[in-house]
Amino acid sequence: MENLIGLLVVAPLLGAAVLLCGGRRLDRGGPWIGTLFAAASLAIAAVLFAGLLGRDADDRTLDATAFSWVPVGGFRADVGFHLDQLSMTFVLLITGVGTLIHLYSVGYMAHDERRRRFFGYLNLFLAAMLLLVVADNYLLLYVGWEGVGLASYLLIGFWQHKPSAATAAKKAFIVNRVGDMGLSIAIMLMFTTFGTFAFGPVLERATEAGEGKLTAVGLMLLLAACGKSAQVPLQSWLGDAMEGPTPVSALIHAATMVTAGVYLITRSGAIFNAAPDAQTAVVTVGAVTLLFGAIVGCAKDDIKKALAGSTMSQIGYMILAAGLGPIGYVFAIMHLVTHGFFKAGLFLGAGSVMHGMNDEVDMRRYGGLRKYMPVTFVTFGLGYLAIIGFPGLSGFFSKDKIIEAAFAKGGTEGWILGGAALLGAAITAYYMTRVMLLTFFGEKRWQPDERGELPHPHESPRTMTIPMIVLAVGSVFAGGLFSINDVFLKWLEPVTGHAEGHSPVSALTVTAATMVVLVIGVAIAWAQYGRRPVPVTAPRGSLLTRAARRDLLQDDFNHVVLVRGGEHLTRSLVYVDHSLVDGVVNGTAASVGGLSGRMRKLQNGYARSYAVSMFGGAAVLIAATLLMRAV
Amino acid sequence: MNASSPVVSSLAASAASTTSTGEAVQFWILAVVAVLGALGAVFMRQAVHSALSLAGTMIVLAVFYLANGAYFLGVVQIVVYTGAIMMLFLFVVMLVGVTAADSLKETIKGQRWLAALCVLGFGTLLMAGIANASLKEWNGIGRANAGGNVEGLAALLFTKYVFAFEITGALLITAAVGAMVLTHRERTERAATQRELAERRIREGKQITPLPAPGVYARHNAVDIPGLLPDGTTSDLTVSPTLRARGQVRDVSGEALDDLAALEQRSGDWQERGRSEDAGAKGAGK
Amino acid sequence: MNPVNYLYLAALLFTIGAAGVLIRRNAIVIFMCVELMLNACNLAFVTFSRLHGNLDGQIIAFFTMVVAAAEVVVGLAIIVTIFRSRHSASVDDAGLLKL
Amino acid sequence: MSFPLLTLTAAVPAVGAVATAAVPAGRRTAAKWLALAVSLATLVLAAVQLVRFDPDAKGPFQLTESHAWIKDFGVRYELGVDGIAVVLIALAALLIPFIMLAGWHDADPQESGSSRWRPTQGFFALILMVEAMVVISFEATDVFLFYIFFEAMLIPMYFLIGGFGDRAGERTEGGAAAQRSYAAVKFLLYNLVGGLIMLAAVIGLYAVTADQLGTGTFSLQEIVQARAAGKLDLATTTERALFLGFFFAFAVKAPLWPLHTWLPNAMGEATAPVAVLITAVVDKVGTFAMLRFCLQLFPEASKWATPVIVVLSLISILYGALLAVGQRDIKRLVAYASISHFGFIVLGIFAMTSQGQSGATLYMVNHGISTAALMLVAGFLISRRGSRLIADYGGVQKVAPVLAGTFLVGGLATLSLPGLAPFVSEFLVLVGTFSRYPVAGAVATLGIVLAALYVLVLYQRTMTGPVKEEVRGMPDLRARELAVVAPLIALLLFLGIYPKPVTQILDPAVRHTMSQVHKADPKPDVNDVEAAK
Repeated sequence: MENLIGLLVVAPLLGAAVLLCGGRRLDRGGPWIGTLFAAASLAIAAVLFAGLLGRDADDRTLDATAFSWVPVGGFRADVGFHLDQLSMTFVLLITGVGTLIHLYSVGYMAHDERRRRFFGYLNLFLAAMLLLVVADNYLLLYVGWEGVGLASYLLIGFWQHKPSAATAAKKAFIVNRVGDMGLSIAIMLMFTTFGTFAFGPVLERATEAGEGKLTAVGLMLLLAACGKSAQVPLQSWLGDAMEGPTPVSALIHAATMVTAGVYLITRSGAIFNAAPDAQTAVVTVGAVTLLFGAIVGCAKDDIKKALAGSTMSQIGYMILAAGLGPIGYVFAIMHLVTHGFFKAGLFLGAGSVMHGMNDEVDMRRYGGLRKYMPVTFVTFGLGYLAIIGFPGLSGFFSKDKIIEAAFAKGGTEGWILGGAALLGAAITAYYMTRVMLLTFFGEKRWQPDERGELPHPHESPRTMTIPMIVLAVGSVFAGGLFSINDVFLKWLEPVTGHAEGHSPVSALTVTAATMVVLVIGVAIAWAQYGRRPVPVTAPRGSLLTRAARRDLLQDDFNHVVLVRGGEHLTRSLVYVDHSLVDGVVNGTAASVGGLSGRMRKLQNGYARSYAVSMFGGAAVLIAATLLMRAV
Repeated sequence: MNASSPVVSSLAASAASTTSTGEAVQFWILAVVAVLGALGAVFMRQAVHSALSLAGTMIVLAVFYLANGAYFLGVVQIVVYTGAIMMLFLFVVMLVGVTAADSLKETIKGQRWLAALCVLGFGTLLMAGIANASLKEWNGIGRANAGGNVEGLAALLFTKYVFAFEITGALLITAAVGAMVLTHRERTERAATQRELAERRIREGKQITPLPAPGVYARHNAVDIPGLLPDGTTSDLTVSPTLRARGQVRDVSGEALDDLAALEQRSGDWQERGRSEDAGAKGAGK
Repeated sequence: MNPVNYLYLAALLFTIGAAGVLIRRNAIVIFMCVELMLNACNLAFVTFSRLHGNLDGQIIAFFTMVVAAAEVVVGLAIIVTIFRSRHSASVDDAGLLKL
Repeated sequence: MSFPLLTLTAAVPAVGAVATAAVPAGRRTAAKWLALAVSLATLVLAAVQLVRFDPDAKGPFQLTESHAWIKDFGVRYELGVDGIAVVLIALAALLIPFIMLAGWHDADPQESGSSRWRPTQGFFALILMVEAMVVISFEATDVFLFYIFFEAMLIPMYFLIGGFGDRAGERTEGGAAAQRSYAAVKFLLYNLVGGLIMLAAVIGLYAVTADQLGTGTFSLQEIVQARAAGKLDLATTTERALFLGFFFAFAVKAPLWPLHTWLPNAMGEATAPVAVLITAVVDKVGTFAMLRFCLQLFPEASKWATPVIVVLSLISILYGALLAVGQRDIKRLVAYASISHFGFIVLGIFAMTSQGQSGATLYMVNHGISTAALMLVAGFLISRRGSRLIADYGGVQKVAPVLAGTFLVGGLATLSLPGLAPFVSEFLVLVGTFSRYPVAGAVATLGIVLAALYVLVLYQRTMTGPVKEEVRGMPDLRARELAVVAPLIALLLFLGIYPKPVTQILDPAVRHTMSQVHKADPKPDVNDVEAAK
């Protein structure tokens, strides 16, 4: 049973190896091979899940140590796996959605001559992501952490001939590296504090360490989470990451990888519980981001970027929940799972739309597509309802719980967080409705593409629609199923622990409030985009709108401060190295040369002047001897 | 060397730390000569003169050797140095002739000053060294020379210094051979034939005919006397450039002209007398 | 008179000779000055032998003469050769050993 | 001391070098194959060493050989390997064949004419010569013996840099030849100065031993034992002075900021294989010597100097990385990256923790492999386009995917991506440093961000984007080139996933060094965690 965990990771890794080293002969079969390996890992996951369900609630954990990785004096890092309910949840999500998106990609990438490599990268990503969630120590988790970063780099930049894609990929990786720095420092702190960084000892004995250290660790972990989960202030890469193929955006930048941060924080719950200050930081980041993302999402006309903004904001919810501590962990994960469904669905829908519209991404050039691609419309619509939290659909349950928990934090803090969450819900409703209206309703605003031909949208092939349907189903029912007598809660509780917060406002009130803001949001959106026709070119818009279009200027800030500043720094350093550090050396050389040049004049080739110097020397010698005798 | 010479009489007292007055006098006189000779050797403009004054110094030194009881060396000094080496010098001077090198004008910047500085410093230091060497006690050469100076030297030379002696022999032979090798020049290219020389002369066109000979009429045929041109002035072509450079050309054009005038004068007189005689002879005949 | 004066004289002559070496340019004259220095040394040697009362000093002086003779022979030969090739006996002109 | 295995390992390439140089002008290819065969034989010998070496054996050195050499000065021909040495020898012996294969055509005379001057033979002979000297300086346990080869190495390196420059250099201003000779002379003088200062220290050491032990000695073990027995106690100032003398030379070789400026010139002007030889093989002697000589001979002084050295290496890390970002020339970029990495190595050595030193030693190996991979691929790229300027490339990925792929892997190794070998060592260094100097550790961590920056910027500018005209029709990796790169990459992957074979050899040696320095790892705040597990 335990060995299967290793296999879980190895299967897609094998696929990646086969596809990447396989050479041209695999070009045709590549997609299906990749999908096969993904499916294999899904099957293994299912078996493991069954195995876990077979046991009783409190020992649903599997531990396996493959081999000792870095055995060095006083430093043990093993390649070991730890599978419990939390990681199992993730494994299922990753393999499930992953497999679906492999399937989708078969259709989506059908016409790309490098699709073999694409699937290789996808498999690589699966392997890394699975490693991330089943690792039993932070260092191994770090490996997966960077691995998914690599995969995302490769996949964002998959269409490398587009400079924008290449730049986006680089940006994503580097911003993530900043986060990784946090993670590695956190690991070092753990090592110096606990002498190890395996989950078991660290988390069990977290309380024994000083709170100061724990706070430091917590903040570093938060930094890591910010990087990977695109939270303020490291969120800037996610928008650009949409340069990648849509399946990638769906899998990596919506469903799985970006949620790694939530996993990290939930996994390290023990540390955060013991470090309130760190928790405060976490909830702050979460609250800020969920608003930030939502606002950005309102302004974007690029459908994928709008969805990216929404992803940010939704993950903001999760982080917020995770920051709330035991009252929030479960709901964070729950929202994570449901979000995985509907956001992946939405992205696949978007991909399908683009597929039909000659890769047009500007929503202002869509309109009235519901007739032309019904399946996409329905699945997308269900996803939409789910995300805005329409009663009865997944989003409703998970998000509602989070908002409650936010209020339940208690005190002014609780009110602020709850308010933020509510506001976020309203904005979510607004921008999602906007997306919906712009894309599927209203009159056609199609424009000829650069090849000058009007798009004639059509429904996508079966391989693409099936995953969309499955995901739609998930996004409709998942939340409901999870909430039936708190099955999900009971399932996770042994790992994350759970505490009922005492909310100042009753759950019912919260739900009602949520409904109200939801209606408001939808109504505004309808007023703006549903009733009157939409201009094809975006109006200049208010100051806020323009700022939001530019990611609230945060990107510009980065550019001016970090990029420009960095360029100046390096340029000046190059100068310093060349003229100062090297200048000293060359200066010495030059001075020696000059000196010898002057000395050379003494060697004038006249025997007599040599004789003079010899004679002088003789005189000096005599003087010396005399002095010696004198003293 | 007879015992009555001041040199030998000085030797009697040579065990003391002072010399006889005779030697003192001799020293002070000859020392001045020696220094003068040395200075001359350094500062005379012409190599020949330097050589001669140097020879003088060497002779003085020979005397000093004798005075110090080094009879053998004294003689050798005169025979070898003054006799052989200095003559060799003079010979080479003649061979090499004179060049601009003889001018005492300094060409290297600062050389003189540096030289003066070094020399003065060196000299004073040397003197100072000798001065504080406190050489009060003199054994005198008398005892060493008891068995005769030459015999004593010979004894040392063929016992203690025999190896050095042999080596100097080798050195001398090597020197002789070396000198021969150095001065011997072998032809690298074929000697130019008469014809080629003639042709070259014509081609250069500077001096086609052979150089005119020196000397004037039948009176002067020495090489240092330039020949005269028809107008009576001298021609430089006729004397060797070396002599010209040395300024040893004897210009006799002046006296030659005077002689000519005198000659004409005398012949004129002679003709006068002859005319009157035959006039008288004509008158007596009636 | 103290025979040490011979030494003073020797020193003086040596210095004069050295001066000659330094300031004259005619190789032959320089050579003569070298000879002068050698002679000065000889005088010193002879005086020393008188001072010590043994003949070693004279022997050394003798050897000096021999070596000097050899040196003169070779040296003059060199001068002649150089003169042949350079038509000058100035040491300054003989700055290079090659032509 | 039965069979002189160590001597043989050094002798084979030396003899091979002579033989290669003696191959007649016409038979270029023969010379190449001969040299390659010799290097492979050396590799076999190195492997035998690895096998014969017993990690758990008592005593610092194994396979020792010892003969009197210069009796009057107590100089002995003393060889012996510890875990670190044996691994580094294996690394050198492993890289040389790849370097030769990569430089297979670098030294072919441009104009085909049977000149009496035989560049090809010379090139390969010199490489073998360097190998021999590197090997023996890894083996030497006699300070003087070490010094001799440490210095002698410069001679063949000088000719390799100055004689066989990068033909792509023609496009750089000032003419390739001038640039090259400048680089070569700079390399020589820099290292010579360092070496001479070290020589003074060596002599000083001899004087001290002669003064206190009666008979002077250069033998590392004798000195260490004498110090342990208290027979030899250096005055604090003396020890520090000697330490500085040694360290300076090694810091130049390493190279450590601010003594680094020779490296970019040398690596920029030399051919890629020679650049790899410099940074991956020769420079390792410097860091290795810090461990073997500075720490073991002068433990107290080392501890005294640690703060300064830690700061210097931090500067090296960040400075090198930032300059790498600012470079316009691919090879210079890699050179500055190497400076940054050497900063990590020195940091690990002087963090004085077992993790740090294990990391540093492991880093030496991994950096050798990763730089070799990156630099050699870069060399292939440059030889295709005939330019070293990043700006002259673009979209290579489209025309030569395999080349681009291998280049990317090399780059990822350079930015120490987990799963590839350098990550393990880099993380060990960081942890080791952090546990003693948290601030330094945190600052050093910035290096990994900058590394990502320069590697990815390089990759983006050269490999991605629209295909440049000059790049169009660029051939992909040929079989020979793939044969060079593929094994290196495989090794990177293997050591990244399973470094144990190396670490278990290194570990005892590191422990021994630590005990020499009398340093213990700092204890974690929450103790007996291991017990609790």
